[in-house]
Amino acid sequence: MAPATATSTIELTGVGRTYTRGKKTVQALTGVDLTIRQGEFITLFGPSGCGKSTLLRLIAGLDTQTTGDISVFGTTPKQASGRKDIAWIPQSSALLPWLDIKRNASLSSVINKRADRSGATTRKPEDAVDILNEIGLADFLESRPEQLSGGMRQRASIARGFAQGAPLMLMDEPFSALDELTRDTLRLRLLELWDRHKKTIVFVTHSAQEAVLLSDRVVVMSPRPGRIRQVVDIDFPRPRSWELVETPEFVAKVAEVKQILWSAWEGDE
Amino acid sequence: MAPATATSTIELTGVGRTYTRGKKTVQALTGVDLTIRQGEFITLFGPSGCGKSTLLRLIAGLDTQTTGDISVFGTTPKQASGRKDIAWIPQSSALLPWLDIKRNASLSSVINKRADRSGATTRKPEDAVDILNEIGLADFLESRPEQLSGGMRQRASIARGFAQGAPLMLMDEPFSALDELTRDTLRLRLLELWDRHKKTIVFVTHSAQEAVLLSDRVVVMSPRPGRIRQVVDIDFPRPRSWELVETPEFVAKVAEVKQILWSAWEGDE
Amino acid sequence: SSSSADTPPATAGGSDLISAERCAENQAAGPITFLTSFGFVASAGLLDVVTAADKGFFKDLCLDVTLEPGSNNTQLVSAGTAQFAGVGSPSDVLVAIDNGADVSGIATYGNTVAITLMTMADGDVKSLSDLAGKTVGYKGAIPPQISAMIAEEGVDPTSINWVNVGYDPTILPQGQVQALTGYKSNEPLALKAQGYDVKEWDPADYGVKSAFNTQIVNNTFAEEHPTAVEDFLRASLHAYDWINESDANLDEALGYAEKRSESGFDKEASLARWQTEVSLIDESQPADLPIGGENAAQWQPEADMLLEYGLIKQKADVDAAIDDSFVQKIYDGNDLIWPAP
Amino acid sequence: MSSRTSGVVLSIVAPLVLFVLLAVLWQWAAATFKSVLPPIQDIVMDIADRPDFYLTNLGVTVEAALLGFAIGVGAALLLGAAIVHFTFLRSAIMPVALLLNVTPIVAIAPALVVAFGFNQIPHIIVAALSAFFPTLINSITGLRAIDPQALEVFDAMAANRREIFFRLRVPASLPFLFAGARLSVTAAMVGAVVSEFTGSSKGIGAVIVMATTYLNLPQMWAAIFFSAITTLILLGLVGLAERLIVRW
Amino acid sequence: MSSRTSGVVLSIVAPLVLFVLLAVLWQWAAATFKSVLPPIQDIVMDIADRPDFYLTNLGVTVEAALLGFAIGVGAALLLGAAIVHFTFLRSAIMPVALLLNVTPIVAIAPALVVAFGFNQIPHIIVAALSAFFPTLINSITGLRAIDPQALEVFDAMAANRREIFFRLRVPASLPFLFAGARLSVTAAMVGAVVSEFTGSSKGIGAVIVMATTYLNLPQMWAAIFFSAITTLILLGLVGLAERLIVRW
Ligand SMILES: Nc1ncnc2c1ncn2[C@@H]1O[C@H](COP(=O)(O)OP(=O)(O)OP(=O)(O)O)[C@@H](O)[C@H]1O
Ligand SMILES: Nc1ncnc2c1ncn2[C@@H]1O[C@H](COP(=O)(O)OP(=O)(O)OP(=O)(O)O)[C@@H](O)[C@H]1O
Ligand SMILES: Cc1ncc(C[n+]2csc(CCO)c2C)c(N)n1
Ligand SMILES: [Mg+2]
Ligand SMILES: [Mg+2]
Repeated sequence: MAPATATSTIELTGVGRTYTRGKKTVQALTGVDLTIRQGEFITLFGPSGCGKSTLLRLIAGLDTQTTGDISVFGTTPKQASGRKDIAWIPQSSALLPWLDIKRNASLSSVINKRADRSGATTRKPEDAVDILNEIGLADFLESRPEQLSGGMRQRASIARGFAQGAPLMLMDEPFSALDELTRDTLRLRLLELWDRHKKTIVFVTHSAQEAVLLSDRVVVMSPRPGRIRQVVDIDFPRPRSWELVETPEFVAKVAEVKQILWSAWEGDE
Repeated sequence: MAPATATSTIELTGVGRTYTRGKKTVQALTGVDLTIRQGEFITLFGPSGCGKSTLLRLIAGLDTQTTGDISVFGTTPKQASGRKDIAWIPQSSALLPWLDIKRNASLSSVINKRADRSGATTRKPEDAVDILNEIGLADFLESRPEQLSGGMRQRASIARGFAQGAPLMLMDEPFSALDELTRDTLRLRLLELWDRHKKTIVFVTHSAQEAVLLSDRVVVMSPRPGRIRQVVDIDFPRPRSWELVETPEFVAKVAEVKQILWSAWEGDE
Repeated sequence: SSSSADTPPATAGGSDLISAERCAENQAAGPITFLTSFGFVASAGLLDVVTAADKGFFKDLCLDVTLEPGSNNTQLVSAGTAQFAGVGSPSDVLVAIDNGADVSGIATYGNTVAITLMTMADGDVKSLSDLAGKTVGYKGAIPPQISAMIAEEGVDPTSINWVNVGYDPTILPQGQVQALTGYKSNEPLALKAQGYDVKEWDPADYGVKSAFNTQIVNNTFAEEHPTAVEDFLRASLHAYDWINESDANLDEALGYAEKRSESGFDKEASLARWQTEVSLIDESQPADLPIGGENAAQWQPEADMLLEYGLIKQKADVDAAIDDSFVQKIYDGNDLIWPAP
Repeated sequence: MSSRTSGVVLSIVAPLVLFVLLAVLWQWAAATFKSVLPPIQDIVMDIADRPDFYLTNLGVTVEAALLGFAIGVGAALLLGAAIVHFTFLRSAIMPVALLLNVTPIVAIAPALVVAFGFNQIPHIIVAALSAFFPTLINSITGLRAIDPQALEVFDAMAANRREIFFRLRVPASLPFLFAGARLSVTAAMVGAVVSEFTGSSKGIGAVIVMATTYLNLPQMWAAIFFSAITTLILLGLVGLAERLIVRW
Repeated sequence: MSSRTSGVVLSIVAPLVLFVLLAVLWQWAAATFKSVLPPIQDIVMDIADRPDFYLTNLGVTVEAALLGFAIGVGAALLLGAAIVHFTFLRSAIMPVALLLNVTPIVAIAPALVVAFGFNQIPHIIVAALSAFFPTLINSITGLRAIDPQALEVFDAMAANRREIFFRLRVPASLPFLFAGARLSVTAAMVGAVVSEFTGSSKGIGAVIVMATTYLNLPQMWAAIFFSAITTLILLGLVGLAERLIVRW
């Protein structure tokens, strides 16, 4: 599972992104310096419009920075995605309604097959069915997405990401469309999967609690222009469970992370 | 502001609702006994499908129970809604896109005017502009909904509910479509408004934290068939603030409420 | 419009050309619509009606006549939407009556076949028997006169690829059809004018008997307003005579048609057309019939032909289809009675 | 900025290039196959020669089309509103409306002339029948396309049917109604032109028939051109009205 | 259960009642106004008398309509796919397509006969031109109606254009394509019938012309009836295909 490339980290130096629409320019992101370690669970946390999605899209190669450099495993993001080294898990499950859950989860096996055949890949696709089993969808392999609840669809979407076998997983608020109870279970499920499959995960969230619960480090961002405010280390032992949430240490950490945010940002939403 | 009717409470006795679709029947709600006191902030909490929305719709007169009785201020829900004594605040803001924020918030002033003219009402419509000011939308009176962020739209929707001047406000997950940070601010805003306007509020949520933060009592429900599991009193002093959330007592209360839920319910989402 | 030099000026509510009593009867008929069968072309039974209208002959006889370009003429007249119409030949009347139309033929101009079959002089068709398997164009419906001619030559009409064509005859020289039906007075002249050498196959040469350009009337209207029918024919046949009086008159008449056509009217072609039809009429006119006159003998050959080719379901009652009483009343022998009584 | 400019240039240049190509093709066909297409300059000259002739006849057609449009759309709106309120009407009306939609209305135009005579009525009826169906479908869709949560808000205030209809359904349906109006105005124009093929001596349809009668190809294509351009203008007007009214 | 049953009864009874009412009106008109409408029994008897005559001609029309449908829809799909990939094509093609849509295609049918001769080609072309536009619009809309988040998933896997097209755009567009096909099949049938008014002696359109010439009203209405019913059947087939293919 260890990547075969020279460097297993993601390096961002002086990254900025400016959008131009007509005569208006929006500085979505500015001066981002960040090194993401292999196997790390790192969370981007901040209010709406602080550039979390923009940053994630730059790392995925879905967009290109206007300033600075990004290196993903020693290459540009686009090259990394050409090797299928990056799995993208969006906010909505974005499953294909015409495919059953099994085919949805194994989507990466039919896309960009050249990357599978080239020996130089750092990636080994995993069996989608195994992951669906692990995530509790064993009984729904033949179901279509519309027959599943929102939480089950989101699991299938996560399974699709894991099945790609990419060393880097990018998740843009994967739980924000779910109700809080479903979210609680999925958070722990995700931690289990991550623990077992040893991926690097960059995770975007609006929820301080979620960020603290899941991450090794929380990147607190602030808007106008979007930038990194502070990176907070989260040292709670793993595996983590619901008991942790009720500890005063956890509550204090969540408060600390929120405090950074509030102090940085004077808007009221 | 005190209602002029004989009783200011909402009484539910043995309330049930069964849906029939073809040959399948779903018992959405069964044996609900509950008395809601005047001026109380009560929350319906439980997993998806436990009948929270069904119960709220029955109280609003939007639907009719198949068994049991519901009395809203001494009359049937439909009569109460005929007096415009019930304000309904839905999950999405459900603003009318063709009206500006001011007109949206004062919608109740142009609907069912007969209720306004009949003297027997317990209700006194409030000035929509005042409430929009209170909720921080003073600068957006002429804006159309599409020009506002999700959080601002939800505030306008809440303002519309308060402007109706109804003694009873029903809110079905009004914050669940918002991101967590926006949610945090709106929760406190809502408590301020409630404190000032002395409404009875029945509030539906998936979030134990939200339930505990806002309510005088939390009604924990469980599904299949939907019923009340336990009613938990929340005695934290008011006004409540973010400091409360970090106290061990609060964290324990949230855990207690969640515990009732988990013990009642064996599904995994 | 003013009356022509040879008729006294009209007076209000009538004229010296008609008795006050008859004028009142005609006026009682109300507004009258006449349908042309093909735009405002210079055809017998049409240009004369246009002239009668535009020179005020109808008005002189206290008739309020409007002309409309027709389409489904027998239907429109049968329904009473229009009172009069021109149709191509007695066949059209007989078929319509067979299908329940409430119309009668009241005047027929030509006593021979007006329809012809054209091929290219230098084409493959050297005899009618060469037509088997060829594509032949017609308009609306295959003329029974052509079917009869071909059958006379021993060709099975069903062996021909018949196609319903538009109004453009150049499809013949362009080769889309190997033969084309048309009116002797129109398409052959048009093609020759464009320099094409076409050969005509005249059904009359093969013993086919027919007639052409018949005016029809709505039966109910005719019953209720017989004088209006008489005077409609009187005015148009008077115009027919007037047109043929001089080249100047013909030119004036063509001017009326051109004006009604608004555009595209080819005066030269129209002149040739009129002259062709008039000579066809003159050549074929039986001595005992005035212009427009009708009788069963004139219609019978067509009735037989229609039955033979299955275009009508039962034997036609020609006497019932014709109402020659109106023509008879307006003629004294072969002389048109003008002005009206 | 430069990509926007090039976008604008492209959206003007690209169709122009295609139109020029088509024009060249047309001229080649006109020169090669006689009687198929007239040379473009003949059409232009004919229009330049007698603009009044075309504009007068166009006026007749547009009048019939717009009256028919108003009647057809009006009937569709009324029926749409009725269907949304009374379900049985939907079951009753939709099969008939569907049957009407699959009938070649052009073929019944002559029968309408027989029934209503030589005046504008049959042409207005054809235009109305043509305009009816698209607006009916769109008005039903539109009047139902309301946010169910907004409907709950109205219901909780005990809004009556009238209030729900005028304050919720009608505004919500406007984008759909304009989509329907666009289809209907095209159908009404084409319907009016085609119905004038019989039973009329005025109007663009009659001009086309006259042109066929006398083999006047420039006249025929000039008339088709006027009809198409007018429909485009009417479409533009509908779009303008939409932009003025549907501002959300 | 009882409300469901009464719903079914209603959806059958309601249109029946309306059809019976319309039939009574028709019969009254047929009896009162001569030569406007034929009595229904005459139409039925004519069909019963010679079903082969109608079915043979119907076959000719349906063949032209379906061929035209296939060509028009095929061209629309190709252009739609091209437009989705190359923006400049959209600017080039849409104005021309729009112009085509507002042209009374029926009016150019005779010119097509002159150009292509007396065979099925001109009728197929008219059917194809009629079928083209609705599918073009719907295919463009459909091929663009993809979940942007799904597209990101594909892009993150470095899917190429072909993969995005066939595995994402095409399936996502199917519901739109079927909506377009429904409009196109109706347009193709009406186009085929109307184009057969000239240049053909076979087909439903020719049967209608023949009927007008001879004032054979039962034949005319029988032909219109066959054309309408066939279109309904084709619509049903499209619906069936959709239900078989679009199962999500
Ligand atoms: N394609 C774009 N064009 C123009 N501006 C954009 C674009 N994408 C993002 N922006 C702007 O960039 C800024 C950051 O947007 P981004 O979506 O990255 O924020 P975010 O942190 O993901 O917010 P959210 O929590 O709402 O998802 C915002 O001001 C946004 O309006
Ligand atoms: N109109 C309806 N017809 C049939 N079944 C219904 C209907 N409305 C609700 N149900 C069923 O009743 C049960 C309770 O639904 P309800 O919407 O009240 O749950 P809920 O607690 O609001 O869930 P959620 O948290 O997802 O909003 C569910 O099983 C649901 O499927
Ligand atoms: C191309 C052409 N088509 C039809 C007619 C027939 N026609 C023209 S005028 C008229 C009315 C006579 O009363 C009739 C029947 C024709 N002559 N030439
Ligand atoms: Mg984002
Ligand atoms: Mg609910």
